[in-house]
Amino acid sequence: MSEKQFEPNIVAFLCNWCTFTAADLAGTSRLIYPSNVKIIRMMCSGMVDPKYVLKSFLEGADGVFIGGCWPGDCHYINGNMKARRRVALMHEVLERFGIERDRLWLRWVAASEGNAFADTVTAMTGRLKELGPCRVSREAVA
Amino acid sequence: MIAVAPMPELTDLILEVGGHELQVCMQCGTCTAVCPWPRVKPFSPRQVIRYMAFGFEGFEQEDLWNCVTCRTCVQRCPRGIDLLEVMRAARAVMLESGSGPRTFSGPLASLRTEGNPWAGERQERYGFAAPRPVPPYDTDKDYLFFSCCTQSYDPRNRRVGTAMLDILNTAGVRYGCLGAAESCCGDQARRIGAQDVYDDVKQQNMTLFEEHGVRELIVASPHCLQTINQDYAKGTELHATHYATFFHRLVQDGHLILSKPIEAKVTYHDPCYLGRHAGEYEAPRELLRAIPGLQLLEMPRNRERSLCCGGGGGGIWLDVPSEERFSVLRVQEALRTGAEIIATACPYCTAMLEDAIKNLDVEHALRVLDIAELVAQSMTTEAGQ
Amino acid sequence: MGQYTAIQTEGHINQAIADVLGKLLDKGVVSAVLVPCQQPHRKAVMQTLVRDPEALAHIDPFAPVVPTNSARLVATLTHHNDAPVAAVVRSCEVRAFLELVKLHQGCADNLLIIGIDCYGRYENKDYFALAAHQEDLTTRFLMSMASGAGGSDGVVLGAPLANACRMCEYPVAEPVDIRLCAIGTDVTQQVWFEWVSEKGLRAMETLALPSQEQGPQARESAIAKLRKERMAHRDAELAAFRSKTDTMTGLADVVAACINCYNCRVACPACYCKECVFVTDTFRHDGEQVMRWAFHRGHLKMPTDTVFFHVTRMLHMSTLCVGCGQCSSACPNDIPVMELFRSVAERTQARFAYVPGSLLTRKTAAGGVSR
Amino acid sequence: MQERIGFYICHCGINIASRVRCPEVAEYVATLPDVVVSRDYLFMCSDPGQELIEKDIPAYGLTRVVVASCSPRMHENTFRGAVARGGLNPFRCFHHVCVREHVSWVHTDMDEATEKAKTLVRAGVRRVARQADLFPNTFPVNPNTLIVGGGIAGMQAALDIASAGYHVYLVEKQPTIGGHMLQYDKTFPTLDCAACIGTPKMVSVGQNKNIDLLTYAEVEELSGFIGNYTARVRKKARYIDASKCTGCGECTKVCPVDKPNEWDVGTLKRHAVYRSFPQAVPITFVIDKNDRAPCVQTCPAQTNAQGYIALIKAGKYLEATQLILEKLPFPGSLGRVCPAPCEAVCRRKKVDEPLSIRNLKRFAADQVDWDSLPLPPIEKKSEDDRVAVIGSGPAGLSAAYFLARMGYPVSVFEALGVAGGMMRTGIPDYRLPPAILEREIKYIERLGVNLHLNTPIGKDRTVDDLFHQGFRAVFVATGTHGDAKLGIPGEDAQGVMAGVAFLKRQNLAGDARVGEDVVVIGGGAVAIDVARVARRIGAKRVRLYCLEACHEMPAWEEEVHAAKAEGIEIHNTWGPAQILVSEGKARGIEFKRCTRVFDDKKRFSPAYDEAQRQEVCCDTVLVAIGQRPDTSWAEGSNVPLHPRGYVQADERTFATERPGLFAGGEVYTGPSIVVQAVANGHEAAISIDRYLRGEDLLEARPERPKGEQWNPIPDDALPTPRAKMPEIALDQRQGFEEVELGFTEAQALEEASRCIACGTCSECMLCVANCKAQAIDHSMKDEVLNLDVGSVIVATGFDPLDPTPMHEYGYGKYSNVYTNLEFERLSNATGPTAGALLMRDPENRYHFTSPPSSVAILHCIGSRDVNHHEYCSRTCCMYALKYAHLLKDKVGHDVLVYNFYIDMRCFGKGYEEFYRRIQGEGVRMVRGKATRVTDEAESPEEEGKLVVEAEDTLTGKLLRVPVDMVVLCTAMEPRKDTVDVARTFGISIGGDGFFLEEHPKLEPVSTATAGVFLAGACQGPKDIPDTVAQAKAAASMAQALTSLGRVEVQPMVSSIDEDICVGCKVCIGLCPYSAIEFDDRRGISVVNDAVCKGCGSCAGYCPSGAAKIRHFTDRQIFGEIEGLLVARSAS
Repeated sequence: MSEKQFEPNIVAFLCNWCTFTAADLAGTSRLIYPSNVKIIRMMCSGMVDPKYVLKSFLEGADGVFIGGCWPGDCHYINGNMKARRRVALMHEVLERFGIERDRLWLRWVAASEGNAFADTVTAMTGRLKELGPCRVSREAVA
Repeated sequence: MIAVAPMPELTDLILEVGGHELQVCMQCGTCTAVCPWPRVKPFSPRQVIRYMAFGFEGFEQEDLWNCVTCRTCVQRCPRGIDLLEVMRAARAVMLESGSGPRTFSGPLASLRTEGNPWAGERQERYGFAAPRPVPPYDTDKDYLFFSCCTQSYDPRNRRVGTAMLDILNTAGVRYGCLGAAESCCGDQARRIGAQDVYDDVKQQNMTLFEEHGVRELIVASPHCLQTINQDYAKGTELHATHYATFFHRLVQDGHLILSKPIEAKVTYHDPCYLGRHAGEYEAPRELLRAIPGLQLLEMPRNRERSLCCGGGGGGIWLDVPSEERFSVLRVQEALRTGAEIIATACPYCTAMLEDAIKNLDVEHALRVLDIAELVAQSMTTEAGQ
Repeated sequence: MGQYTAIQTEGHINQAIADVLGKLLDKGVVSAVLVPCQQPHRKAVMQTLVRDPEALAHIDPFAPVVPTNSARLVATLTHHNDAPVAAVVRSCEVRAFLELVKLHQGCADNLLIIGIDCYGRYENKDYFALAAHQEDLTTRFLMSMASGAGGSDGVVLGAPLANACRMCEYPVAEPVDIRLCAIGTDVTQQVWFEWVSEKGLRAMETLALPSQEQGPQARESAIAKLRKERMAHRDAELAAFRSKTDTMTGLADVVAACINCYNCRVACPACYCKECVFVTDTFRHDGEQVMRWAFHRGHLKMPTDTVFFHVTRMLHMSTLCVGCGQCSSACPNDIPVMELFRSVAERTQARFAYVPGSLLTRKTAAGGVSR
Repeated sequence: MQERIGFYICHCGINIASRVRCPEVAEYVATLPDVVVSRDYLFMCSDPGQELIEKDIPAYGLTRVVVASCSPRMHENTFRGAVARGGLNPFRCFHHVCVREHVSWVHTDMDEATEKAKTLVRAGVRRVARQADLFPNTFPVNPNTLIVGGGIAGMQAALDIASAGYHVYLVEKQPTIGGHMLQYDKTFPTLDCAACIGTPKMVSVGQNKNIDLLTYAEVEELSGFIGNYTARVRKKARYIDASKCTGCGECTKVCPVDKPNEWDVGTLKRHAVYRSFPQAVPITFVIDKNDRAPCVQTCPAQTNAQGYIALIKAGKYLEATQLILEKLPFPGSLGRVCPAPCEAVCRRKKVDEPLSIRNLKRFAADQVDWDSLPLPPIEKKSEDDRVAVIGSGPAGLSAAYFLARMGYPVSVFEALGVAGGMMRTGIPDYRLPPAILEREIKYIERLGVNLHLNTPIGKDRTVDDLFHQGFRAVFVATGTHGDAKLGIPGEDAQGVMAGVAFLKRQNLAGDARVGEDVVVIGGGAVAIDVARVARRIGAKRVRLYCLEACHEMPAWEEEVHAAKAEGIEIHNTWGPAQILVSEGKARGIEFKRCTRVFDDKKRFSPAYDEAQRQEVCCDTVLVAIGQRPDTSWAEGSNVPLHPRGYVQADERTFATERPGLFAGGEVYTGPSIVVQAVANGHEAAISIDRYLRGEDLLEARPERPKGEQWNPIPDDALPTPRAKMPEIALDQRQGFEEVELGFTEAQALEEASRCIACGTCSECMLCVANCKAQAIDHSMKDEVLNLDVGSVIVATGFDPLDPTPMHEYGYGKYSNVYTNLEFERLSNATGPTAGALLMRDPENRYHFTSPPSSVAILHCIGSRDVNHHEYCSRTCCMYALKYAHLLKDKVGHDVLVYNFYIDMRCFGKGYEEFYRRIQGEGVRMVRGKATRVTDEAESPEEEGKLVVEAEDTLTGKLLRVPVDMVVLCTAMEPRKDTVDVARTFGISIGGDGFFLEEHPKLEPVSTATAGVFLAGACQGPKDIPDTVAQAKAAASMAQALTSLGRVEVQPMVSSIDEDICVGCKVCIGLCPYSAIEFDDRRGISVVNDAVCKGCGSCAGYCPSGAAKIRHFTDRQIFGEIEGLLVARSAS
């Protein structure tokens, strides 16, 4: 690791109806973005249990990206708003123990925004490189 | 007709230094139809771009240096191409290869040595202010006043500079200057493609700003405004305000009272960099309207459609035959409105229009005045009221 | 505003209070009273549901010990029960109970909440040690607290108060029907009943007790002083604790001794799940999995999932935490669970502008966006 | 049991293999625990690829399968099928990993891509082992289809589905189906007329038994799920009964309201009752009604001001008067004395000034012959239901009037010798000549009202007596005829008189007397009248003193002005302290300064500065500071009186506590205005009718009209001053001649035409009278229908872009710059010019003059332009060619036609051929985008023309082309309400703003919501052939669903573990579909599978993990997370 440039590990929980589709579109459009992101398909951002985020950090993720629909566009009416509230809660708790807010991103990406998906992943990878590795998994085993 | 092959090497060079948007041009001709040049001589930005896309020779001649970066085309381009960036990239490539108008060499040399394009001595940068003391900038000050080189060294514009300082003093603004340490913002150098020169002056200024903890600037030219806000400020907290915008705010907040009447018909010429570039059309007009007695007339081409004075993008350093000068056309337009004064808010415009008025020999009918001069004339000074 | 009634104690506080509680039973205001009573063995004081006024002889509501936060007892008592009941509880218990009500675990409709002033409690073992050879410990405790004991080091009558209590901003129970006031009065002379809510005032009328608009004179200033001390202590404690735990390493260090006994969550009045998710299959790892972890990391402290457990619990209930400190008391390995949770709760509660234990008309912390 | 996992990675030709070393991945996966077979293959989705899985399952005893290929959104179901065919539960045993869209297509480095593929697969292998058996739910499908939008797409889909024998509900927002296509003239490239091919389809839709056509209707909400939707549809009131309307059009002939016709995009006007165009389906007319105009809402009596103004404008003065008489019996009197609250709220003031509504009312009333004014038809009620009215003022007479119109026998008892109450005794003759009032009272008498003058009620004949005499109801409206007193010294002196008494004496006997120097005390209307009368009967000087400041005076502003004009001096903010008396006669008044009239709560509570005083000399003091009721009528009877003499009654029904006794007017309200008293009388009459018929007084009593959804102010409403009332010259105002002379007819007509018809329909009722079929019902209400359907087709079409904000093209500024749709209407035979292509009169946008000699057609206006819409609208090139042809065809070969284009896009069948044909007709094609249209001429040839600027990019020349007419080919835009519609139907919106299809190539008509399909331009710009094709596709999707009859719903829904649930009910609050219910008995929450859509709101919260989404359980997600991350943390 010391030799190589640090490559952050990002787990992405993406809503099937918007950000996951946008990720597909980014592929179809051949938009190039860093390979650091690994996608887990969710039916809705409101389905993302805080435990999943915590588990990701504990297992070695350097960042977690939750992708949901724009406010008002949720396939399930308002799941994204529930996600927003949970992320706010997680930010408070994680920051308390020195885990930077920028390690957990909640972004709205519509199904048609392949570009925005690629841009977000690129930006997040860049930001996490600045922050450096997240030491959670090393220091707090499982 | 002789068949030719495209020259991708030249195109690639232009793309590399920032001209990549030229690739999405669909050749609709909007730029040409809205460009002011075809009105005075054959010129088609569309065709220049087409030539660039194939690396054909021909565009790099006179045509490439025509563009005065007035931004009319960018405003309308249906593909959203920043033609000014494309021009800048192509110019940079050409300048690198040693071609470029001979008249550029003097200003560029002066920029390198003295930090201004007008062959003025660095020490003289705030000479225009005398006998007023120039307050030095320190952390107690709210604003850095950043003079434009043209204001500092062009005799006509030096008067504008003093007016600005008088206004700031009268309104009790807490400002300071960094004096001879300041360098040209570098806009013209950048626009003509002299990237190295630009990078140098930018670096000098940025170091200076950083050392003195500068955040808020009042700038004396819309060219400085755009250069600082669009380029210097990236990733920093720097923020520049044009003096017209700033004076307007002073009037609105009651720090500046315009009471002395100026009984005159005035038309306002929108500087490209304040209007189309920065989107500020109303503050200067509001200022003029606030002056008692002043009657504001509009030329047919105003605001978004304003005609360039021809000074931007290196234009002020070119020798343009008088029948091809936009400033001459503009002065004629102004005369047709019946105005006695053409007001503006940019040192280049002032210089170019002043020249045109002399050229047309209409000094008896029309004067060019900077908005700062008009405001200074009209404002209430403490002792006076 | 409420009405006050002074009850003459003539040195016997419990007897005086028992008289009033007995009247509540006699007049049929309630059909039972839940109140701390002395138990024969080791003088333990436990919540006791009293039906027969005679049995009130053993009450000791001000005893400085809380073997369990009775919020869940009260919740159970009011769940599917229409008979009117009174419960004599402390501030932390009332507030936790109201949170449980919001989560439909209890019901306040037929409950008469009698909140007692609380100077704090001892840890159980300290209390037993003191009570073993102190006659009428409760009165002595109240007297010495009234004279300012425990202010600097928290030691009263030779033993320290629980740290949670020393950090508690709520010596007086807030959302109650009746308040039993000991702060600001000489308890050997009199204790005061404050009739707070509509329900409380109605009880007062039924009991035909004389009342006045003024409570004990020294009360307000005494409460203010106590709160000031405690908040200063709270801020100092939390600041010190935060700086110890502002990284994951710090957190891991603090919970290093956790053995996954889950006593903290059992003791917690706000952890209302029937079965904690950490004891479900989700967290039952087979040997292969554990081996894999050890393999990948080089070492694996066991039991696993301790940080995961504590942080998840913070996410679940830090907004509801009332700071009663039962978690710390319950921990066999002396992990400062209370400090940990309060240091998180101050952030999460501020983030959602939520005050646990506030009145029932407020939304719940958990609700958030609903349909 | 030990799992046996099979893994397959697809090369997807080179799509995956070019970036991911598939064999290496397969080799790696083979080393993972439990993996027993691991293969790579060229095309896993091919038949042999799937067979590989099917065969491996038995051969290797596989229990789980993982495939790495494209996105699961593509082929997850394909491989689930293969796994099922292999005999395994597809949900339990299969997981799909995406290594194409998420890996090979987005990463360039082969090592990185291969590593990422391994990681993703490892996660999938972990996950699959934790999956559980699931079985899709099956539900029946409702065979009906809902189609939203009645354009060509909606019509075509409806006809297709109906022809298959299934039922369709076709909902259209407009009053007719047809859509944009029917607005067009010809269609490219065949040039057949849109109406010729479109109207037969409309008719078929209208006649088809399987199609329920719901026009003028909108879907408000869609609930349910695929196969089982319920749509709530609001059918707006048409106010015309479709079953009776014959479409004859007699109604529209008499309608006095004009408005631009939406169908003709503002090139033609229509009436408030209208039909979009002659071939509309249904043929039923519709009445365009907004909320009632503010004048109507504000009038206390709810007089239909907009209605009678419209009738005056139409020259129907008798009808206007009759319309007024619906709400009040005093058009002529109120037309003179009403303070007209209606004018204060008139929206015309946003253009210039309010209408002169009162004077128009007077005008109408003065045009009719009252003696011969026809009486409304009256149905006589029983002679037993007699009603007595005490007092013949405006309230009493109004009650009598309305009761008489209802057929009740009414007797009015008046104490004085004349009828009219305060209108007669309190208002001076120069404002209201007695003859005007008398003709209206005579009309009331003609209705059968018995007027008993000189018959006071009280002493001799009590209220009780009236009841005993057989009057079943009594209405008390005795007014306030007593004067209020000042209560200061000297009030009894000679020369001090009370205002009302003074006016009464003058009005009735004409012998009021004053001295030379008069002071009037008071600031109200009565004080002003008193002052003006005093002036007329000879006072040399009249001064008026009041407490109020000028702007606070209760008197009506116009009257104050008139008084001042007549020389009356007004002194504000003075209150009388005492009347100075000498020898029993008033000789002056001492005033003190009034510092405040009203307190903070707006209550009358004057305060004075006692130090500031002045003495005023005079010989007569007239006190007009208010009135009091006279209570003599109540003597000897049981009447609920307020201590100050007012009657206590209910504020809405005017019923007193005593059954049968009602009261209204000033004896109830206190001093007020005439029209308020009239309104009281009317309401009381309604109550008395209800009382006599034994009905509840309040139940279902009509509410006052409300709402502020009004007709927008028309563009052609130009500032025009309000008509000025002719008056007698000031120097001639000596006697009691009426000051105001009334409008001339020309004035009245012009004033009435200023009305901007806020309510659109004015409810003048002319249409009702003119409809032989009696189809019109102005009281119709919106209808809400709940439709059960199995599938939905959304075909809501597009909006044309409004080019007004694009100033450079001069649309809206130059009258001969048209949009494409305007040009279509011009060319259409049912349009404003009956198909002629004419230029517009710059003076009148509804008037067209001569054909143009040159026309420029500008392509790509708002399309292919990042400043507006980046997309190509796909139809403009072709219709632009069509316009060129139409111009050559209709105007003549000489007409010069220029097409300014960027690229010509003629991609359809027969399109390129059409292009060549039009070029052959001599159309000039300019390759360059037109950048500006201007009328600034630079040469003589350009004078009077519109000049189009562009570069012809082929010659490189800058062009200025002078033309007579410019047509802008505007972009097709998403409908303005796209976002709302998308939310209603659960459709996503694409980057271009149109509805998003599920897959751009393979699922062009499906949406994110199963069972909701798209058709036509709502999905993106398209021409008619493409629209029809898509409509047919959508129809076949709907039919496929219907004919199958059942639908499988994904089993990934929530379930709550009953052993773990603690019943906190939080999930119930979070569920957006109300799919969770509380089981009280068990104290737990329970999920309804059929309603749950599996969003996971509950599972995301539930702290104990009792609520889970099947297939997305904690263990499954944890498996995936562990798989993604373990290797990394090891490295």
